[in-house]
Parts: sequence; structure tokens; C-alpha cells
Amino acid sequence: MLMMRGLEARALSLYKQGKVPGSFYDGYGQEAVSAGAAFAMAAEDRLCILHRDLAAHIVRGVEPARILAQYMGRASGITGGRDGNVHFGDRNRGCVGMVSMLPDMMCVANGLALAFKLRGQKAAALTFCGDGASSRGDFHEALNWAGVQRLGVIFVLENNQYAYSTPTSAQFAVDPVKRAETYGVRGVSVDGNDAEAMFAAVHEARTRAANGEGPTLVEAQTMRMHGHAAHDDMRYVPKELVEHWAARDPIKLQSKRLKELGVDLDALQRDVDAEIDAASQEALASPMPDPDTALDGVFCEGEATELADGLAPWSGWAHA
Amino acid sequence: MLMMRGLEARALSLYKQGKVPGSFYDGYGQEAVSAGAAFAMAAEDRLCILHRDLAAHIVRGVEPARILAQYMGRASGITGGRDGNVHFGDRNRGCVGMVSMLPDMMCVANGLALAFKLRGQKAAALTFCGDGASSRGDFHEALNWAGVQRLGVIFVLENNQYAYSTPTSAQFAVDPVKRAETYGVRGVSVDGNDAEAMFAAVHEARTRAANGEGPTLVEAQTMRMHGHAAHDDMRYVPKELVEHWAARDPIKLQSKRLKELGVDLDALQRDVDAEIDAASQEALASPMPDPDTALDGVFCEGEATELADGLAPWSGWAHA
Amino acid sequence: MPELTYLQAISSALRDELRADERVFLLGEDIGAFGGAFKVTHGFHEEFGADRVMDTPLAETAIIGTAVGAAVSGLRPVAEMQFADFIACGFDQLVNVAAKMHYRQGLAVPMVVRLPSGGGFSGGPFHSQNPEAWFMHSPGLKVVAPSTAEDAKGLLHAAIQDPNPVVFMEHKHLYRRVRGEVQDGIYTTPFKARIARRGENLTVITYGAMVPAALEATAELDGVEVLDLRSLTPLDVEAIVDSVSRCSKVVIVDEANATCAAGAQVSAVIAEHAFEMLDGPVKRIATPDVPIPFSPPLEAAVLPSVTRIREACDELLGY
Amino acid sequence: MPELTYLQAISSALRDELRADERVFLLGEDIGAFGGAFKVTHGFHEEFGADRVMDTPLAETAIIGTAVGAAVSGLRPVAEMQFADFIACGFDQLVNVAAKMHYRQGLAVPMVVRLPSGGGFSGGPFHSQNPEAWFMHSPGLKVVAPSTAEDAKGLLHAAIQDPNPVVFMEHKHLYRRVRGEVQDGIYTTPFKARIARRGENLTVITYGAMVPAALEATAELDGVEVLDLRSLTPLDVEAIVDSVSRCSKVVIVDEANATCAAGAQVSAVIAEHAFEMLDGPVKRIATPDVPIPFSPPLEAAVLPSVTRIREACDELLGY
Ligand SMILES: Cc1ncc(C[n+]2csc(CCOP(=O)(O)OP(=O)(O)O)c2C)c(N)n1
Ligand SMILES: Cc1ncc(C[n+]2csc(CCOP(=O)(O)OP(=O)(O)O)c2C)c(N)n1
Ligand SMILES: [Mg+2]
Ligand SMILES: [Mg+2]
Repeated sequence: MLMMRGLEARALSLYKQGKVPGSFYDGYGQEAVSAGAAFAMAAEDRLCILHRDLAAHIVRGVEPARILAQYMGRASGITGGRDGNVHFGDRNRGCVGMVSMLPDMMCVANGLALAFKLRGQKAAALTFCGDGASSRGDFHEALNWAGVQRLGVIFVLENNQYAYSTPTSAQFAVDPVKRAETYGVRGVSVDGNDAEAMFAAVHEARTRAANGEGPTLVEAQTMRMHGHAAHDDMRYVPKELVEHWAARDPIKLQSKRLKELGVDLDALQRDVDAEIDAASQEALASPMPDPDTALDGVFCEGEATELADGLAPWSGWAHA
Repeated sequence: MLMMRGLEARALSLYKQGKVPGSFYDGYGQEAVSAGAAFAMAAEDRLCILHRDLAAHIVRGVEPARILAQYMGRASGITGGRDGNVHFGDRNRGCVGMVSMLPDMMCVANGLALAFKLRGQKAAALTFCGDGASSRGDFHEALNWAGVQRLGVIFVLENNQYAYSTPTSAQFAVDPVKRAETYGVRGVSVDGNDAEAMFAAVHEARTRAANGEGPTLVEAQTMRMHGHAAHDDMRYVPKELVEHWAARDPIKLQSKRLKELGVDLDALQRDVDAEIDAASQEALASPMPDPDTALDGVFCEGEATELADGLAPWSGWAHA
Repeated sequence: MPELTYLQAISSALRDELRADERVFLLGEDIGAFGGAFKVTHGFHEEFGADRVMDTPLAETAIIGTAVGAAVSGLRPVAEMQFADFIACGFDQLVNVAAKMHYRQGLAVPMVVRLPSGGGFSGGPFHSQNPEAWFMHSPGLKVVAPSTAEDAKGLLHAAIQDPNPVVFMEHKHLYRRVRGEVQDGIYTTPFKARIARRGENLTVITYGAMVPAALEATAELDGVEVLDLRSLTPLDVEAIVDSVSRCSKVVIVDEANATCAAGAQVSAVIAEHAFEMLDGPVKRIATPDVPIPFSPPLEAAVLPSVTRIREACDELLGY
Repeated sequence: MPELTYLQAISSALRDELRADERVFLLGEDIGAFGGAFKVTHGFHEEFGADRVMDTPLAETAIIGTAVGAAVSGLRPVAEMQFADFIACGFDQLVNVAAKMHYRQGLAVPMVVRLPSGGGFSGGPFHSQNPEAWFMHSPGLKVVAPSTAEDAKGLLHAAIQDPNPVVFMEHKHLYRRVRGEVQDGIYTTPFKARIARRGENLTVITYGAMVPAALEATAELDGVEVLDLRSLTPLDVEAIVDSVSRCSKVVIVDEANATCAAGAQVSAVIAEHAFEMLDGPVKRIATPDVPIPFSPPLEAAVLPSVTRIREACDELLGY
């Protein structure tokens, strides 16, 4: 979480220096959702990670330098500059890069889970969906299919109160987590700012998924604490709402716990900062992609290589 | 209902004589659904009618001769031969012709209801959706939108146990009517073979819709008693299921009631048969469309004329 | 006459229509109080209220389908996709429901779908597309693509007043870069091509963001005509043939991916109907068949550039 | 060699792949016990079971999206749309998720989408479309369209073995009308054009159902070549230019709606790359830009007919 917050802060400052092209999205204040969820997944699991979920990439083992290079459109970024900042997934870490169209990846995640099922593998797929994206048909088709075929898939509904400027009250009349059971999907709602609660909920869902007990929709209740993207000052969000959630910052919450366990947080922060500094230097030293390669790779020419397993070095399943 | 059954039987025999091009779909055994529902709608209401719902067209006042001509691709059919058998709606009767893609018309029906709302008109829109089509994203987007904007729309979920060869068990894990309330939509389930129950449920839904009390999903439990289309012998349907529902034929059911009320059913049947004979002759006498007109009307050239009201001569709202 | 940007011209057309015709209403994601992702509807919410500048759920299929229902009811919906790319999510409702309705059922569907399109600012594969050819290949849709502020307003008025579904391609890269004098009040621009610059030695046929690029590329060349198509469906075949007949040499420029693009259709029209007037091959400049990459050097390598247009013209002039 | 119908050839390819490669599985509506709307998978359910011949919910978006997920996991999904027309409902997943994945992420998506397409049997506006041009205009998809039983099998094998998403256009009207000798077992047909009949006075360039129509139309004409494209993406530009160079006159035939169709692209390629070889305008025959009407006299009036092809050839031969 610290790494996510630090990396995004760094990326934002690079953005302000004009070093990150396009626009810039972050998950400030929501770090616990993706960190907690990804921690609960094993190396052999598969993930489709969205735009507020950078921590999941980090947990999978994607190197910070490659993430910053990705933001800056450098050759050493995960997509080599082909796709924009958060639109990536490291296929060598079991991740499928998201598309902009939300929440298309829910259907893809079903396919990942279906592959496990058809091969008799005990593993699971995880993806995310925003409160806004829950209004789209793909949400429904994916949940219905997962329910009827009892796929080992976990959908994290990241309810951060807003979809761009649209509050949930204009998005749905009833919280979509309520829909889960009407698809034959287990539905649970957790505090998305509590990393351990997220971990526990997804860990349980993952156990069930891998054991053939079907899909789960985990609602993570949280708040988008920054604007939709860097250009958005989110003046449409009531101040009290921001204050309410600011007091519930996920990193503060987790820091308190760790302190009680005797963890040296200052040292941790120093380590993270040092890693980010190094990553930043490495990324800045990476060249821009060669324009002569712009047309390469529209088609796969050789053998199709499938997704590889993640590193998931801190996974709750690492020793399972 | 008698008229629907008679017309479809006639159309099927015309099909077997090679007079109906393409394929042939009917709603045999489901007549009460569309008859009951359409009776509950007022002339100023709007409908998008599907492929098992011929009775709704009849209730709106579409002439039997034009329906048979439609099946045969004649110039005097509702679409003048441009579209196939059940893909029609008489815009002069407040109906929008369905597209093949199911259940796209649910979104269109929302638009019809939205127009009423924006204009402050007390009226409602009605459309249908099959058990199979409920799996598509349009179902979800339409229900969610109707719920959040509290549109005056009624969706009849025509659960006839099959989608082509696919039984509901392969379509969903939980009956979709259960989803209604998770969208903020009222959900009710009725015996779709009971015309009066259908009427009552839709009548109530229509009252609420017109009064700004929001949308309703009415599940009509019924059975598709014929194959998906004329070519399908539906050998995939267990015999007992067919027998069970055959005993619950909606026309038999209603006939019994009418008999008790002293209605002369034989006379009614004779009237209907005579009307169908006349309609059939008229339709057969209608010419095929002129090939020179094949390219006309891709675009509207003059003023756009909007939907007109239906006749709805027997509507429960005729004297309301 | 006031000078407006391309974006302001679009806003102005929407505002004037909302004021003049109570049947007109707008719907889309974040277009209400927020004023839209590009601020096209900035301030509209205050003037016209939430019913006529309607924030919708994040649901492109429903946006198009709802607009169809409202349109056949006699309203005049103008739907916005936040980016043109997202129309893929409402594709079926547009090409199957809206487009075919009048031919099939004799029922007019007077609606407009606004598609902020095009690349040039590191939008990446999902915020840079030019999908107009999909809609040119979908009978029943009209497709227009203004290149100037004046036409942006005039074509949008015409689109809203048209009794058919019109896909309105507004190029994001022109929003604030292009400005010009724009007539006050409501006026309509016909769905016909316009000669952006007259010439007699070669004609560059193009539309949208490639019009300023073509004008720039050929500014110093001798007698190069630039034909701005403005409307892609209907396509102004007469103007194309006329221009080719006078100039005998043609370069077609398209920002969209090359295969089966608008430019391919223009080329086919010329090869069939103006073959005898041709004094050289029909050259095409377009984005190759590749998703639009994000990183600036890659994006610059694939989008048609002023230089590439210029080189093609030079080459053909020397033919 | 056994004689198979076009439909049997498709079945045979699917069966052979399912037997040879355990990664291959099929998914679609009613393809399991029922054997599919056109009976392409008749008997498969018994041999391969419900997991490998998978009945899906009625959900085209999910069918494509699920196939993508399975493909990147190392499986080889072959998805069926019940009719090609319904691909509009899964359009976004196909053009945005499947098509762009390899370019964006270096992740291959080896999947096939089978699209039973085309008109000629009163299918009406929603069961008769030829949507291949939409996919030719979507970078990252391959598009093939066989016209013979032999190619139907060979191209389908090649499509399933290809590491990319391939749109397989199978023309419904050929299903049982076309038959021919088909090699036993697995063989692949390259994504290249084939000369269906050699000639030197004029070439008819076409694909799919229009190949037999073109052969019939020109059977009695002197020296008319018929080039069967077979693959639309990649398009065999070399074969096109070669054929045009040898014949100097071209008629392009397309069953799809004319504007921005495959035929427009072929014409544009010729106008750019074979202009000097041309001895007359590049003629196009296609369905005009109209939804396909249901009633037989209307449908016959819009689809390209043997007579129309013949007349165009006659006219051009006399040019
Ligand atoms: C299909 C689609 N339509 C529109 C957009 C443009 N868009 C990008 S993010 C966003 C809001 C998403 O809200 P939500 O799903 O709640 O996710 P959040 O950003 O709040 O995490 C919108 C409208 C999109 N990405 N995809
Ligand atoms: C989007 C879409 N996909 C596929 C089809 C082909 N199709 C026509 S009817 C049908 C079954 C529909 O089942 P259901 O919705 O239950 O309606 P029913 O026919 O049983 O009334 C199918 C698959 C279609 N019409 N639309
Ligand atoms: Mg949100
Ligand atoms: Mg059904």
C-alpha cells in the first residue's frame, strides 16, 4: 500500500512535470482494496486489474521501475509504450491488462476461471468493477454466467461512491452487491479501507472458488479521494464526505496495526522511498520506444504463449 | 387469444404450403401472456411486442389480414415485406416493431417511458423479454436505468422454460424475477397461462407506472408448447413437461370461465374462423412488393412522424 | 460574428437547439452538473435543468436504446458518448435498432449520437479511435464530420433537425485548436462536401482533423485543391467526381485505420466513376491497421502527418 | 476423398481439431445436445461432452469475453454466433478486448469466432448480414471467408491453429448448396487468395458466396478470371495486383452493403497499386446500402445476382 501510494505520488509529480503523457488516474485512499485482495491470491491465480488497483500489480511482483516507465510511455514499461498508464497487466505475472471499456474484464475473468475448471485446476481468477461500471451489461452477463456455471471467479465491486462526477444515487437504486445472490453468486460487503478485512473476504472467496464452490462478489466500500483523473478537482463531492473518509485512511489504519505489532514503520517508509527513487531513476533512464517498431505486434507471429504464474511473494497462499 | 391461435394456425398452414418465406415462430400455448398484458394497456400507451406475443398486436387493433400479409411478405403487410413475419409493430397503433436481437427492445421501451415522463404524460410503456434473453446485458442496463430513473415501464418476463433448445437451468441459477427488486423495480410472478391473472398484474403495474410509481417486472410463468420455430420438433423437451402444461392450456382455462358467464363460445369461434378466412383471402390477394421499391425508405425524407395511439378497443383503460 | 472554437461552436449549436425546440434533450455520462468530460455542456445544467441535460448511468447500450425510444416518441435526443471509442458498447442498438427502424417499420428515429473521436494527444488505443467507417457500413445511419467551427455548428443543427439517426463525429484534437467566425443563431450546413481551397493540379480529399493538416501540408504547393467531405453518409459523389475531373490527381487522407475506411470508399468511387479523368494512381494516406499507441513517438509514427501528406502530394505532382 | 457439403466440411474441421488438440473447445448457444441452429455440431455432444461443446447462456458479449479469457489461458476456444448478425451484441469484446490484446500487451488471443452470414433465403434484416468489413476495419482481427468445401475445412483448421483472433465467415447459403471433394484429416489452407478460374481478359475479384455466383455468371464468357480472396485480413494484395496486371479489367463483387465494404478496399488497393495496369474503370457489384429486406422479390432486387455480374462483365469487356 505504501508502495502504491508512493509510486502514484511519484507518477503524479512526473505527470505535473510533463513526463507522463495523456491523463493520469490513481487510487489514492483505496490502496487497501487491491492490496488486500491481491495478497489473498496465489501465484497460479489469474488477475485482471483496474485503474484504481495499482497495489495488485505490485503484489504480483511487477517491478516499480517498469510501472513508472509504463506511465511515461517508455520502452521498458510493461506495454512498451503501446498502451497508456494504468492499462497494463504483466502476462508473466498472471495478469491480463485491462481495456478502457469498463467492466469488460469481468467477462474475461470468467474465461480465465473457465480454463481452470476445464483443466481441473484448483485456482481462481480475480477482477474488479467500479460502482459506475456495474451499470453496464457486461457486469450482468459475467455474473449470470459465473453463477450458472459455478466458475471459480471473484469480482471485487469497488464502490468508491463516484463514477467520474456521477454519484451512486444516479447510478443505481439499490446497491449492486444485493444482486449477487440473484445470480447464484455469493455476495459479501466489506470495509474496503481495511486491508485485513479485504484480505479475509477475498481469501475466503478464493478458497471457495478453488474448491469448486463457485463465484463471489465482494463489495469493497471505499471512497475515491482524488478526482477522477489528474485534471478533475472533484468540486462536485461534498466536503464532509471527503473528510469522513479522510479520517479512515487505509494506510493510517494499517499503520496503527503494524505499529502495535512492533513493525518499524519509519524504516519501512524509508525502504519504500528508496526503492521508488531508484525505480524513478531507472525509468527516467529508459528510452522512449523506437518509432520504427510502431507497427510491430498487431498480430502474434509465432506460437501463442499463455499467461504465466505470478510471483505473489507475499501471497496468503505462498505456502499453502 | 382465439384469434391469435387461429391466425398462427393459419399462418403455419400457409407456411407449410410454402406461402410464408423464411422461418415461422409462434406463441402456441402462451396466448394468455400477450393477450392479458395488452388488454391492460390504454390506447395512449406504447408497446414493443415480441415473437410469441401476437395477441398483443390484435388487441392494439392491427387487422388480421395485414398480419397474414406480413407473414407472407406481401405489400399490404405491416412492413410491406421489408421485415419478416413477427418482426413488426404498427406505428399507428403505438407499437415499435421488434428487432431480432433479444431483448434490445427493453432499452427502447425505457425511452418510450422516458418521453412520457419528460412530457408529464400519465401513460406507460410495455415490452417483453424471454427467459433466455434475460441473460443479455440489455436486460440489465434497461432494468437498472428504469429503476434509478423510476420510469413508467412494464417488462413482462415471459418465462416459457426454454430458449430455443436451452432450458432455464443452463440459462440462470436463480429466476431473474428475483433480480427486479435489486434494481429498485417491483417484481411479481404470475401464472402466464391465466389471462385474467396476467391482466390483473399488468393492470396494476400500468396504474403504478402512469402514476409515477415506477417500473414493474411481471414474470409470466408459461411454457413454449411448440418448437422454437416451425423446423424444430423440440425433442429435447421432456414429454411430461409438455403434458403438464397441455393440461393447463390458457384457452381451455379461459373458455371454462367464459362458459360459466354464459358466453356462446361456439359462436365466438365461428366468428373468429370467419374473420380469419376473410383475412386469409384478403392477404392472399395482396400483391408481393414491387422490386423497384426495394431501396426506398432507408432514410426518412420528410418530417419524422411519431408513434400514434393504439385502438385498444377492448382495453381495460378504454373508459378510464 | 463572434469567433468561437470548434468546441464552443458545438456547445452553441446544442444550446440554441435546446432553447428553440423543447423536444430536444441531451443525455450522456457526466454531461449534467459536471458539464461533460470536455466541458461541451458546461453551464447547461443551470439553464436547462437535469431533465434536458440528463446524466445517465454508465451504460452505452441503454443510452442509445433509450434515445431510440424517445426519438420515436417525438423527442429529439442528442446522446453523447464520453469518447467515440465507447460506441462499441452501444453498437448493436445503433446499427440494428436505430439504423434499420425506418426502412423496416416506416418509423423515423430523429436522434444524434455525438462521438468525440480521434487521436493526437496520447489517448492510447481506447481514446483515439475514428470509428466512422463502421457506421458508413451500417445502412440507415447518416455520418458527418466537421472540420471547422462554422461547420461544427451548422452540421450539428442540421443533424438535430434531421429525421434520421445521425452520427456526429467531433474530433477532440480540433476542440480547442480550431477556431473561426461563426454565425449567430441557428443555421444548417448541408450534408455536402465543400471546397476548402480551390486548385487544379491535384485534389486532396479528406474530412475532419485531416482538413487543417491537408491545408497546412499543401499551403506552399501550386494549385492543390482540398475537398472537405463534411458528410460521409451521404457521401457527396458529385463533388468528388467534379474535383477529380478538374484536378486529375488525387490524394485521399483519412485519420482512421486504412482498411475499409472512408478513404477506401472514396477511392473506390473514383476508380469506378472518375477513372477516365485520372492522371495517376489514387494515393491514400491513413493510419495503418494498428491500434493507436499511447507513447508519443509511436503515436506520431502511425497517425498521418503533415509531412506524409506533403510527400504524397509532391510525389503525385511529379508523376 | 469423400465429398462433403460446405457445412459438413466445417463440421469435419471442428471434429478433427477437437480430436487432435485437447485445448480446443466450442462454445455457443444451442450447440450442445441440440447440435446448433444449423446442425454444424450435430453429434458432437455425444462424442466430446458438454465441457468441450459448451451450451452458453444467451449472451454474446459474455461468449466473446469468456473465449478471450480461455484463449489467453492457453485453450483454443471456437465461439459460434447463432447468426453473424448477433456479433453486433458482442462487438466491443471482439474489437476492443480480443483484437487489441496482442499489440497492447504482447498477449496472444488464439480464438475463432464463427459467423454464419449472408442472405438469399428470406432471413430479413437480422439474419442476412455480411459484417466482415466491420472487422477488416478493426486492427488485430484476421478475417477469412471460404467459398468451397475444401477451403471451408482448410481455412477453419488454419484459423483454429492461428495464434490470433480469427473471424470465420461461413456463408449460410453455401452450407448445403456447395459440395466438393475434401481431403481427410487435418490440413491448413493459407490465408491467401486462390485463382478459382484462370483468365486474361477480365478478372472478377470476390469471396464467399459470390465466388460460385461469379463462376456461373462468367462461365460462357471468354477468358474471365475469378479470383477468390479467401482471406480478407490479411488481404492478398500481391495476388490482386497480379491478377489485375494480367487481366487489366476488374469487376469486384461483394454480397455486403457497398459502402466501405471489402470490395471498396480491394478497389482502393487497385486504384493505388495497379492503376497503370488498368484498362477501364474498376467496377463494383455489391448490395446497395440497405438493410436486407425479407420478402423474396425485394431481397432478390438488392442482392448481387448472376445476371448483374454478367452484365457488368459484358459492359467492361466491351469498354
Ligand atoms: C464503457 C465505458 N464508458 C465510459 C467510460 C469512461 N469512464 C472512465 S472511468 C469512468 C467512471 C468509472 O466509474 P467507476 O466504475 O465507479 O470506477 P471508478 O473510476 O470510480 O473507480 C468513466 C465513465 C469507460 N471507461 N468505459
Ligand atoms: C441477441 C440474440 N442472440 C441470439 C438470438 C437467436 N435466438 C432467437 S430466439 C432465441 C431464444 C430466445 O429465448 P427466450 O428469450 O427464452 O425467448 P422464447 O423464444 O423462448 O420466447 C435465440 C437464441 C437472438 N434472437 N438474439
Ligand atoms: Mg466509482
Ligand atoms: Mg424462452
